[in-house]
Amino acid sequence: MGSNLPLFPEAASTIAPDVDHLAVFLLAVAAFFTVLIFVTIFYFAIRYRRRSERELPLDTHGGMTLEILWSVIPFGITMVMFSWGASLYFRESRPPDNALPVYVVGKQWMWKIEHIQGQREINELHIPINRPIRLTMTSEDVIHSFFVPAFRTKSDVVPGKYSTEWFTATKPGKYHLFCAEYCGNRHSGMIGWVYAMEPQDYEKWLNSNPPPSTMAESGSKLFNGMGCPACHKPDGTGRCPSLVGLYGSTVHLADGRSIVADADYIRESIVLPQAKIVAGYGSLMPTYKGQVTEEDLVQLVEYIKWLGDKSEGNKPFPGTQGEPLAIPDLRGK
Amino acid sequence: MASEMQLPAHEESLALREQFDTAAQQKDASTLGMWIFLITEIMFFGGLFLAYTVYRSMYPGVFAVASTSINVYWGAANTVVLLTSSLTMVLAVRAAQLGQKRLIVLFLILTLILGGVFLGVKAKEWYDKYEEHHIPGPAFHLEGLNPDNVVSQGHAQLFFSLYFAMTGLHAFHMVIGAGLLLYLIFEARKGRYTAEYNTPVDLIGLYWHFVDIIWIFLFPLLYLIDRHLGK
Amino acid sequence: MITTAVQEREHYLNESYGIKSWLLTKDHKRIALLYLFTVTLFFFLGGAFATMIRIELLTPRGNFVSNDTYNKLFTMHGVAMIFFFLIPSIPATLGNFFLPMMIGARDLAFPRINLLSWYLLVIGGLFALFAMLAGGVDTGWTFYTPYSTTYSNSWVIATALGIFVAGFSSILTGLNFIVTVHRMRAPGMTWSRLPLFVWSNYATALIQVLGTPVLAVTIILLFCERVFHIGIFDPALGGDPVLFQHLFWFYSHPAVYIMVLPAMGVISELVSVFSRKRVFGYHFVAYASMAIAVLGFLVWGHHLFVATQSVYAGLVFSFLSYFVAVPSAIKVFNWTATLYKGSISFATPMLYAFGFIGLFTIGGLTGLFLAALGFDVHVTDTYFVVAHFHYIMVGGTIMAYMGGLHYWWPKITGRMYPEGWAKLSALVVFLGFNLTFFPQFILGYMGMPRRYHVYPDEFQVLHVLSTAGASVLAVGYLMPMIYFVWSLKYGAIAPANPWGASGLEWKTQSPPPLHNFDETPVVTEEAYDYSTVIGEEVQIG
Amino acid sequence: MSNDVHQHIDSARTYVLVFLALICLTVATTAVAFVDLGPFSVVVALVIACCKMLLVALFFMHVRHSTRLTRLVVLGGLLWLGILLLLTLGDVMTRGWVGVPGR
Repeated sequence: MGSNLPLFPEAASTIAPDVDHLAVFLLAVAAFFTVLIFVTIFYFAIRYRRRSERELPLDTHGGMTLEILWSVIPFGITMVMFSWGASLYFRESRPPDNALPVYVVGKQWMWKIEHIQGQREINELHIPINRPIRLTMTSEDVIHSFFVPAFRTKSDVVPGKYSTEWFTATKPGKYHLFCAEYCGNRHSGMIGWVYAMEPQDYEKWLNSNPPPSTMAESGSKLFNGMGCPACHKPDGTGRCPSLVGLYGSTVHLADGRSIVADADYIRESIVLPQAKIVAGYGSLMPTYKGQVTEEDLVQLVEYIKWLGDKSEGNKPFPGTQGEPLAIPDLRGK
Repeated sequence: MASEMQLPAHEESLALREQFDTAAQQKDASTLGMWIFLITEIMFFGGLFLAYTVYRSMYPGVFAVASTSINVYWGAANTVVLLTSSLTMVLAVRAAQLGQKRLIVLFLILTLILGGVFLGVKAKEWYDKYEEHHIPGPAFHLEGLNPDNVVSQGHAQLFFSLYFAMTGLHAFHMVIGAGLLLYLIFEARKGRYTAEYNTPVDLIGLYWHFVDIIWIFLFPLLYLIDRHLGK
Repeated sequence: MITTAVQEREHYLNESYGIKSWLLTKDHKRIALLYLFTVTLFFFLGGAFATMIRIELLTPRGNFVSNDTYNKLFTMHGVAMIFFFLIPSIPATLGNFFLPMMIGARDLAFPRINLLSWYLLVIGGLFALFAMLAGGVDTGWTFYTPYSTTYSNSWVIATALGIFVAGFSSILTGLNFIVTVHRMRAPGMTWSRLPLFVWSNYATALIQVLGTPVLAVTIILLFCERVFHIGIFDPALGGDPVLFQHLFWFYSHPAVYIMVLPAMGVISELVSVFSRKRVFGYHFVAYASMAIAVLGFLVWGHHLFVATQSVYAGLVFSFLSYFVAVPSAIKVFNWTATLYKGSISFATPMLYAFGFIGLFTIGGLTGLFLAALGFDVHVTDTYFVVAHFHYIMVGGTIMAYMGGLHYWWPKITGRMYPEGWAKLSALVVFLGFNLTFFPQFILGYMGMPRRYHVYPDEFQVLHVLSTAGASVLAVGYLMPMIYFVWSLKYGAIAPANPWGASGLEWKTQSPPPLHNFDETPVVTEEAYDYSTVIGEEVQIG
Repeated sequence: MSNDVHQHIDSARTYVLVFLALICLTVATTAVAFVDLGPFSVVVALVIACCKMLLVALFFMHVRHSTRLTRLVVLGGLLWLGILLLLTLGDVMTRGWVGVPGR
């Protein structure tokens, strides 16, 4: 029976046991109060059942003490739930700095995934265990949601912007990947598998699927092919700001605001360049909307991210042999 | 209560509906009902004000440019027209409270005319927008303030979508108001409203002033904010 | 002897005859019956969609209907049930009928507007029905953009217009109730003497008036975007799909309280009458209704925890969501405490009330699960959520609606329903409900996403249980339909006050006369004072 | 029976004075719009609009003479508009504060 009727999902990420602990706490509180109410009602209903049609009970007046007690105690318990849930949520929201980036593009009705080493997959995601994975996700059409029950995490994938999800798998295995936000006809077909693998198996998998080029490399080809360097000169002498050292830095805008140059900002600056103009520059960049796909865009983002690191000296593209797969610390800057 | 209503059958008792005990109760109920209706209107326009605020905070530069492309003088003139119509409306209410039957009709007609002028100016402004290709859609195009200033057409369309949604729904409320005024004028000419019974004039007055208040906010938000950038 | 007396008397049903006397009626009681008829139609329509959904989900493969049809089924199930059944259900039928009577009024403040709101519901319903018959709509009842504006190839506009028009019906009902409670109370009917059903309908009316207009304007924007492609929520033009979700849930979360607050009001009546005691902590229960109405507007963002809303906004919305737990807990505890040393009858309405308290407790407590941010990330958009809101809406609202219908049936129709059958159906509904929806909590935690047409094999056993439960539930709902109709002709003639209840609505004949009371009642006692109704006083304890 | 116990009739002069104030404010807000006050442009425009709203509501709509209930209704409506704006902007303004796209 056990295999036919599983009642509890596998827990295969670092956060999963913590979500389960919270679930057990919530369940315990709920069970306590449910039993309390059910038993009390049963007891009162039997004990005080009507014995004669004309009986009239004496009034029992409401008591202030009771009312305060059963307001304050439940409220206290809910505040425990709130704090516990909130701290977990903060962990789920902030990927560790050393997380391995993976890019996800959702479209009706498939998941397109690209690793920074350049491997592409559809409806499958191969990852090493014990290594934080950071997904940067967007959608080509409608809202989707990237949901891996065994990892206890999900995030909507929204067109027009990037969303982020991270997890560290703890057990090798094959886990369900679901689209959790209704996205049309074959919503229930927008499913796949996450393969969590031992590091050496993962390495083997990477090597058995050698890509033509890494993401940053592909991005650099796109960058040059579209003529971007004509204006965005690396030394800053061009008509447009230099992109070297841009990623993760603070950008001062013409309208007085300051923002951190993250993936979202870079994406927006390519498709809707006039949204945020850098102080000191005109708004002369034309939009590249329609000329680049979401998959091109993530490659460009990955390239510009690499440019962000380049100030520290010429480094090979990440994902090429022997290079650590790390992204710069956004929050530190 | 009900027995006190055995007064000579004048219009007041004729207008008393059977679910009420007294005319005062009926008037109170109607007034409260109207105010609650106006609250729903606040929330109705509230959704649009929210969308405006969110997008303006996201794209302040484009909104300033787009806002500058609207003719502020027509907007200001129209504000004056609408405020004047509020004055004539409140004078109509006053005339009704005093039972000055001829003045009610006069002020109501003035209000209606001013409302018509407002809508006419509004139509002219929309037509200008049409000529300038500022109607959201495939033909949309908004020029920058100078050659160096390329405007994000998508964001500019957002502004004009909201502009037309907000002024359009406001104008729709004006049209409804004009219809209600016509009804009032028709009834007032028959001498229906007296010092004792004038609730409809009062309530439609409230509605008219409310529509005025909406415009009082639309005017600065759509026409004025960041106007200085366009100098 | 009673029989002849009742038959000779004129009441609101025999006061005039003919289609016109119904379609042009301004009597709140007749309008309530028009509503009853309309929402019952939509309930069975929504139920039919639910049946097809459950049949499809018997097997993991999509072999009963196509994916396209399945998507339309769950969308139309949601639209029919929420906008055309649950929201109007208790306020527009039981509320319409009894709110004026309970405060000693001859009618609502604006009877013509009351009739207009019924017509608006019918017109809105016809739009929605047209959309369903013409080919259906497949966006989910939530109409998320950009799917609804750009990608869906179904009857979005007609359905949205239907909801828009029905929304005005809801606004006008709310407006009417607020003014009625403020201005139409009988002499002596002070605020602290109002029956709790009136309090909760008043609180509901506030939500209807303050929330529904935002839905209306959202639908207008959706309409413009879909028809003219002007891009208010279109990400391609810089629009924000999440803004749509804010606007939608600003109404649709409080809408849950539009559904459940009147149900709580019914339960307060039932618990009091059938234990012959004043509701324990009357003032707390009354203020709890108001608190829920207000707090309900501060929590909508908990539907957006994974929707790329800011983490800080998520934090605030989660925190505020827990505040709603307090007034809800106050109500449950006070109902339970009312039973203490009462004289508890097991009449059918009371069985439904017990069912409500139990199921609402489970629904409410699982709501606490969902408000916990870290937990919600895992279960949102899964069957856990589906189970949770069905516990609230079906286990809560429909249980109370059924309880209220049984309780007031003698007053509405002048006939008693068959008690034995009614008890049986209450039991069947309770069991069927739990069998249908409890497995869905487990399904959800295991990761079964909602709105899935085909699903992995390991979820099948729980789905089969759920479908089995649904067929039991269907029987439970069909039984009252049959015996209620049967009772209209064959039911025992109802006395004016069959339950020994104390409300003003029981102090007039069954069915009530056209203007409810022969003369305007003057109220001199607190609500739920049974000493004048039941002569003898016996202390029990 | 007097049904108009709380009906105050303002003088036509009051109405005309209020009207003139409204016109002055309209002229003022239009003129100020051409002056660069930085972020205060918005503040000034909205403050003037609120003043105009108050004038219309208090005098033309007779809130000045109305019952407490009516005032409560008006305040409630504005409060609810505030809730809608405040909580939604609370999300929009704080997006990206943790430095992670989509959070």
